[in-house]
Amino acid sequence: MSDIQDKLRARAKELLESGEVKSFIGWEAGRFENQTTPLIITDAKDTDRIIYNEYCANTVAKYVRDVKPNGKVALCVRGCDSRAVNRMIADLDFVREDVYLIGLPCSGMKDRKTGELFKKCTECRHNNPVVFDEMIGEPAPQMEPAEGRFDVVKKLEDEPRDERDAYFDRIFRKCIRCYACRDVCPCCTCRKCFVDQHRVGWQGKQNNLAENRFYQLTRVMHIADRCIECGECERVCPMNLPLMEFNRKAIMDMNDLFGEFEAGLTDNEPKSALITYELGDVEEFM
Amino acid sequence: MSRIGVFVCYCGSNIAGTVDVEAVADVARTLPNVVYVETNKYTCSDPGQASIKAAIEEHNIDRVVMGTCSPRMHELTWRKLLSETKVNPYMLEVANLREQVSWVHKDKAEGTAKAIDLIKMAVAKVDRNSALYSVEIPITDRALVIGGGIAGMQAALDIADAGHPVTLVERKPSIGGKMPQLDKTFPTMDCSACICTPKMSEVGNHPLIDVRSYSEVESVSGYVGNFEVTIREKAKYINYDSCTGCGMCETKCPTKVDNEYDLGMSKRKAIYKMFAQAVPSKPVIDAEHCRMLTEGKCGVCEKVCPTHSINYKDEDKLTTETYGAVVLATGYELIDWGKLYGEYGGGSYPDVITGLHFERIVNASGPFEGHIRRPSDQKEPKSVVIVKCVGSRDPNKGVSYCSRACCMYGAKHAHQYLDKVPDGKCYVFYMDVRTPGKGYDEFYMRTKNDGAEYLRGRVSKIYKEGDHYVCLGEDTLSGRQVSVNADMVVLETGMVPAPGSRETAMMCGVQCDLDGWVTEAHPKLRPVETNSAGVYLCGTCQGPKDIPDTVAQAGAAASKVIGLLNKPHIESNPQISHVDESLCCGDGACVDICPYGAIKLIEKEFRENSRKVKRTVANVNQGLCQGCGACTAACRSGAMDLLGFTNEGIMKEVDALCQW
Amino acid sequence: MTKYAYFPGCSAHSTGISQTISVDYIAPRLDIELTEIPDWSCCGTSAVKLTNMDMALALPARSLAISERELPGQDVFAPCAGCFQSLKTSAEFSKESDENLAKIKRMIDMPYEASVDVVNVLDVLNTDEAKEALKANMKYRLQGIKVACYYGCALVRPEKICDPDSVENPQVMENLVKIIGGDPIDWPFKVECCGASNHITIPEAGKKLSKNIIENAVDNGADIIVTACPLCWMNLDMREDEINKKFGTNFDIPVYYITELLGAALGGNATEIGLDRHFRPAEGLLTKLVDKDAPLPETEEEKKARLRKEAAAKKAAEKKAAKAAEVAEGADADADGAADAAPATADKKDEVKA
Amino acid sequence: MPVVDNDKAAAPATETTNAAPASNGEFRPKILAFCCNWCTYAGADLAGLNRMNYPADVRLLRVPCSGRINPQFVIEALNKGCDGVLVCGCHPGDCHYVTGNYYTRRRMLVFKRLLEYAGLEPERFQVRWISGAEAGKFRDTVTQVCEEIRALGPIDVCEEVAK
Repeated sequence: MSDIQDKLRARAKELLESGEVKSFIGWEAGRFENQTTPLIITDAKDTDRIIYNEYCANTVAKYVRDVKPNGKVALCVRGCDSRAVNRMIADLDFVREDVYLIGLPCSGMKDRKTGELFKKCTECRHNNPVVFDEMIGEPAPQMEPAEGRFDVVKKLEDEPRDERDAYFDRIFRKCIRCYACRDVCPCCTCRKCFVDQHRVGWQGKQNNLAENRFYQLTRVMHIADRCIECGECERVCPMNLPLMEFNRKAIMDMNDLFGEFEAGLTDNEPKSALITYELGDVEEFM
Repeated sequence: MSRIGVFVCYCGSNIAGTVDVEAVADVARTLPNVVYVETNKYTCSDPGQASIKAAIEEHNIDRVVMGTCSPRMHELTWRKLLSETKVNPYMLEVANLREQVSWVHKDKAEGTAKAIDLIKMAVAKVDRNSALYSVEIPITDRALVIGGGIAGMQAALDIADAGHPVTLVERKPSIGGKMPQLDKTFPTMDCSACICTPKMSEVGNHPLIDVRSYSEVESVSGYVGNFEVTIREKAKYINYDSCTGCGMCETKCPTKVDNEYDLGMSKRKAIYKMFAQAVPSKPVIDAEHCRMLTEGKCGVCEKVCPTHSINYKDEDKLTTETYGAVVLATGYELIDWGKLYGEYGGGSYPDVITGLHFERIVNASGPFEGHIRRPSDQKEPKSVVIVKCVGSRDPNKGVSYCSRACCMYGAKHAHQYLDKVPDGKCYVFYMDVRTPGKGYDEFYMRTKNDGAEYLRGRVSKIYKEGDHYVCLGEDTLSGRQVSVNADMVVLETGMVPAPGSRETAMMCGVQCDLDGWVTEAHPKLRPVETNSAGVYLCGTCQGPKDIPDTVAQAGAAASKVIGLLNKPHIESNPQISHVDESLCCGDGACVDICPYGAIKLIEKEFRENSRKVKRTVANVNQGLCQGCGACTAACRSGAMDLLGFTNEGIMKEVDALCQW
Repeated sequence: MTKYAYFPGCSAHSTGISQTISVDYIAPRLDIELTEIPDWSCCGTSAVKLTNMDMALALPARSLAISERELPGQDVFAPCAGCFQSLKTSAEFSKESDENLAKIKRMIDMPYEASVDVVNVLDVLNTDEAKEALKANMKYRLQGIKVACYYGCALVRPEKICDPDSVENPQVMENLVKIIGGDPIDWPFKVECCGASNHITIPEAGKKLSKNIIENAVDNGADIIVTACPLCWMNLDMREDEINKKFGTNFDIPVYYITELLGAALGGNATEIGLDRHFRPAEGLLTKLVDKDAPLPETEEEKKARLRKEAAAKKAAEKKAAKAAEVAEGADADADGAADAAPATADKKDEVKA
Repeated sequence: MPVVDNDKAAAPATETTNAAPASNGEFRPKILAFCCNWCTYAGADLAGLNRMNYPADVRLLRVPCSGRINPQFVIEALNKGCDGVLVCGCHPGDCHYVTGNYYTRRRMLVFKRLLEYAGLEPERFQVRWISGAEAGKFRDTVTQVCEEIRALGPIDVCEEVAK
C-alpha cells in the first residue's frame, strides 16, 4: 500500500506542477486513528497530504462536479469511483476529457471502528477500476462477493407479504431523512432534488412513515436504471438502514424484464432501459 | 389568494337524478378559496352561460370549476365562454358529474359523495392553475405534395387553384402515376389517358405548381407551418431550360431497353420520355444503360440535339425549402405475385400476366396497338382466364385485406376482352364479387351478360400444356373441380404500398400500419389528416381504393391544406411541456423519450451566485410539442413540467381526494 | 464420413426394396455410414393419425428416443417419405414446447430430450460432402436421358415440417440428376399427388391422379421418371399397366428411385442397385450409360459456333478459288509471281477469318 | 440484518381510513384511477353514454397520456389514504402520442414490483390498457378492482396521516 501511496503523491505532484490538471481529488488522514477524509488540492505543495490505505472509505468521484469548473481534475479511481465517473458522464455531468483518472487497486476498505471490511466492499464485484488513464500499482485480485448479488432480495421476496410490510415499515420509520444517501449517491445528479421542491409538494416536511416511505421509494425509482451498487448510501446511513435491499430489488427486476445490464461499466453507456422500449416488452396489463 | 367560482349543473335531471346537486354546492362553498358557488338547470344554455359571465364580473372570480358533463364534451365551450371574460381560458377545471357519476351510479348517496370528491379535486387543481397563452406559429404559404399520381395531381391543382403555391414531387421522369397506364376506367369506360393527361398538362402549366419530376424527398424536419424539406432531383443529364422536347435524341439513340411503362412488353431508348403525353414533355437519360455514361463512347444524342441540351456531367441536385403543409400521395404498387404463387408458375409463364399488363395490351398506345395478343407469340387468345384476389384476402400467401378495385377492373377486363374478341371465351375465378359504387353492380351484370363466365372458387394450379395453359380450380357453387384451358391468364393482383412510402411517412413523423399503409388520424372523423399536425394524406398510400375515391380524398386533403394555409399563423396549444431551466440538469432523458423530437439540449449562459456560467439545458419546441407529458415523468428533478397538468396541480388533486 | 441413425421403415423390405438395396449400395460410396436403430418400431403411418393422434406422435417418438440413447448426436434418416413425415412431425411436436415434450415422455415412458433431427433421402444426398463424393466416385453419366424428377406430397408438404427449397418447384433432385449428367425436364406436375392409398380405397380416383402425372411427364418429353418415395414409386411403376388398361393409354416409361440413378452412375449393376426388383423392365437404364470421361455432346452454343466457323471457312475457300481463276486468266507474263501471290493473299484472308 | 435494533421505536400501525362509508355503513374504499384523456377517459365517458353501472368507489384523474403519470403521484395517493390506485392508458401501439404508453409499461412494471416488494397488496395498485371503445372493459375492470379492494379492507395509513 505505502509504495502505492508514494507513487500516487509523486504523480499528483507532477500533474499539478505541469499544470496538466488544476485540482486533485483523493484522501487525507482524518482527525482520528485510521480515519480518512476526502481531499481536494489545487497546489502541488499539498501533495504529501495525500494518503492511500485500507481505510479510504469514501467514494470520491462525486466531488468532480464541484471542482470541474476550475479546470481538468485528477481523480483517484477504484472500481466504485470509476463506475461513478462513467455514470456521471452518461448523465452529461462532465465529459471524459474533464477528468484524469488515476487507477488504484483495491481489496476492500475497512471500517476503522470494527477493523472489518465494509459491507459494501464485501459485496463489491468490480474492485479494480473499469476505466483509468494510468494505473498505479498492480490490479488487486478479483474479490469474490460473500453472497450472491440478489440473495437478500430473493430471501425477502419469499417472506409473507405482511411480514415484509412490517419489516420495511420499520426501516421507513427509522429513516431520519438526513438525505446523506442522496448526497453521496453518484446517480443523484439533479441540480435540485425533488425533496427540496416544497411548492410542488412532492415531499412533506414531517418525519413520519408516510413521508419517509415516499422519499425512499422515489429515491429507488430515480436510480433504478442507473445504480452502480457502490453501496455508499448504506455506508453513510446514520441509522444503518439496509438501503441496497431496495436498490438491488429494482436492479434485479430490470434485469429480468429488460435484459442484463450493469451501470457504469463503460464511458458510453447505452440509453437507460426506462427511456427506451421494445414492442415485445413484457405485457402484464392487458 | 385565488378567487374560485364553482358552477354545478343539474343538466335537467341527468345529473340531478343521482346527485344531490345542492349538497354538492354546499360542500363546495366550504372549500378553500371558493368565493362563489352557483347551481344551474342547464349551464350550457345561453342563460346559463350568461349567469356565469355575470357571476365572474360580480364576484371578481379569477378561476372556474365546472361541475358538469365530460370535459371531452364541453371543455372547449367553457374555454370559449371564459375567453369572453377576464378569466384566462385555462383557469378552468371540469368535474365530470354526468358521464362518470350520475349516468353510471344508481345510489344517490354514493353518487353525491363521489361528485363532492370530484369537485374537491377540481378546486384543488384549479387553485394551482396558471394563466396560459397560446403563441402564434407563422404559416409558410407553400404546400408540398409528395407523389405525382392522380391523387397528388388533384390535390396540387385544388390547392394551387385556391391561390397557394405548391411543389409536386414525383420520383418518375413524368407525373401521372398509374392512371395513364390504364386503358379505360370503370364503370363508364371512358378512356383513362383522355381524362388523365389533360390534368397532367394542367398541372404542368399551372403558374402556382412547381413540378419536380425525377425527384425524391430526402429529409423532412420542422413542424406544422414550417416544414424544412430537402428534395433530391436525380440527374437527368438534360438541360430542361433549353430542351424543347423535340425527340430527335430519342429517335437516334442506338440503345434499346425494356420499357417499364409497358411492363417490358415493348422497348424504349436509353434516352427517353416515359410516354407520349409525359409531363414534363422532355426526356431523361437512363444512366444505367446509356453507352456514353457506362462505356464513355457513343454521344449520338449530344450530336443530334439541336439545342445542345445534353449534359453528360449532370449530377443530383439537392434543394431545401420551407413548406406550411405536406400531403402524402405516394400511391401503391402491385403485389409481387411471382414470389408468392409458385403454383401459378411463379412468373415463368409469359402469358400468365397481371391486370396492369392487360391494360397495356388492350391499350391503343400499348405494345400491340390495342389488339389483344398474348406476349409469348402475339397470337390472339381465344380463351382467357381471369383470376381475382391474387395476393389479396390470402393471409397465408399475400395480404389479409381486400384490394377493393380488383372486382371492378376484373369485370372491366372481361368486358374489354369479350368486346374485342367476340368469339373468345372468358372465365373469371372469384371469391366474392364486391361492387359497392355508383353503377358498379350494373357494370358487373353487364359483363356477365356479355358472356363472361364467373366461377366461384380459387385457382389451385396453373400449368402449361402444349401452347395453352391449364387452370385447375374449384367451382364452389357446383362443388366440382374444374379445369379450364386458357391461351392467356390474367391475374388481378392486389395492391401494396409503394416502395419507400413507409420511409417517407416516417420522415414526416407519420406512422404506418402493419401492412405499410399510412395511418390516418381517425378512420371515420379525420380520414385525410395524420397524427402529425400539418401532414395530410390522400389516395392509395392510405389503403387500396379506386380512382373516384382517390380523387375525392385528394380534394378533401386539399381543402384541409387550404384551410391551414389561408391563415397567416395558427395558435399553438399552450398546454405543452415547459422547462424550469434553474432545475434542469441537462441529462437529456426528456430528449430521448419525446416522441416528436420536440426537445433539444442547448448550451445557455446563466448568472449563478454572481458569476456567468454556461450550462446545457433542455429546450422545448412549441411547434413540435403535442403536450403528452412523457418527458415530465422521465425528469427526476421535475424541471420538466406540463402546463395545464402540472406536477403541483396533480399532487394537489391527489391530496384533495385523500385528505379533505 | 457422415453418420446417420437409420430407420428403414416397413416398406424397406417390401415395396421399397429397390430403394433399400440402392441406398445400401450408394451409402458407403458417398461417405455415408448408416446404423440401424435397434428395435425400431412402425412409424404409425397415415392410418394411426386418423384413429389416435397421440399414438401417432408417441409411436415415432419411441424410435427417436431409442436412437437418441443408442446413437447420440446422429440425425435419424428415414428413406421412406411416409416414415419421414411421421417421425419429423413427432420430433417437431416435442421440440415445440416443454409441455409437449412432457406429454410425449409420459406416453412413451422413456428418457427423451427431443434432441434428434429427422432427415429424408434428399436431405441426405443434398449435402456438400455427399455431392463431392458423388462427383469423385461416379463412373458413368446418364448421357442425354430426359428425367422427370417427381417429388409427390410427402417430401415437400406440409411446408413447415419438410421445409423444401420450394414447395411448388423444388430443385434438389434436378441438381443431383445434373451432377450425374442427366437432363432434368421442367414440368408442372412434380409435386402433384400420386393417389397414395386411394388406389386401394377409391381406385378410379387414385388411378386418375397417377395417370395425370405419367401423362404430364411423357408430354413434357421425359424418358424416365425418378422419385424418392416408395409409395409414389409403387403407384407409378406397379400400376402403369392398370392405368394403361383403364385409360387405353400405352405408357411405357420406367420409374426409378433417385438412389438407383446414383447407384447406376456409381457403377452398380442391376442386382446391386435393385433394378431387377421393378415391376416394369428397368435394366434398360444401364445400357444408356456412357463412360464418365466420354466426350460431352456439343451444346447449342458450341454447335452455333461450329456452323459459323464452317460457313466462314467455306466462304474463304470460294474466294480463294475465284482468285485463283482470275489469276489463271490474267496476264501470263508474270504468271509465276501472280501464282505465288494469289495463294499468299488467300492464306492471309484465311488467317483474318480465323 | 443490520436493521432497526429496537422495535419499540416503531409505533404500531393504526387501522384508520377516511373512506366515505356507504349508506348501509359497510366499507367503501376510495380508489383513484389515473386515466389518459384519449383512450380510458373516453372509454369511461362511453360507459356513461351507455348507462353502464359500476361501483362509485372509483374517481378518475384525467391526464393527457399514461406517459404523464409519475410514480410519485401513486405513492402519494397510497400514502395519504387512497385504498387503491388504478393506472390506465391506451393499448400499446394505439397511443395518441404514438409511443407514450410503451414507456409507461416499462416504468410501471418496475414500479409495481417495487411496491409489492415493500409490502403493498398487489390489488391496491393495478395497471390496465383500456381503449376508448372498451366501455365494457372499463366497467368490468373497475368493478373487479373495487371488489378486490373492498375485500382487502382499508389501507394502513400511519397515525400521523390519519390525524
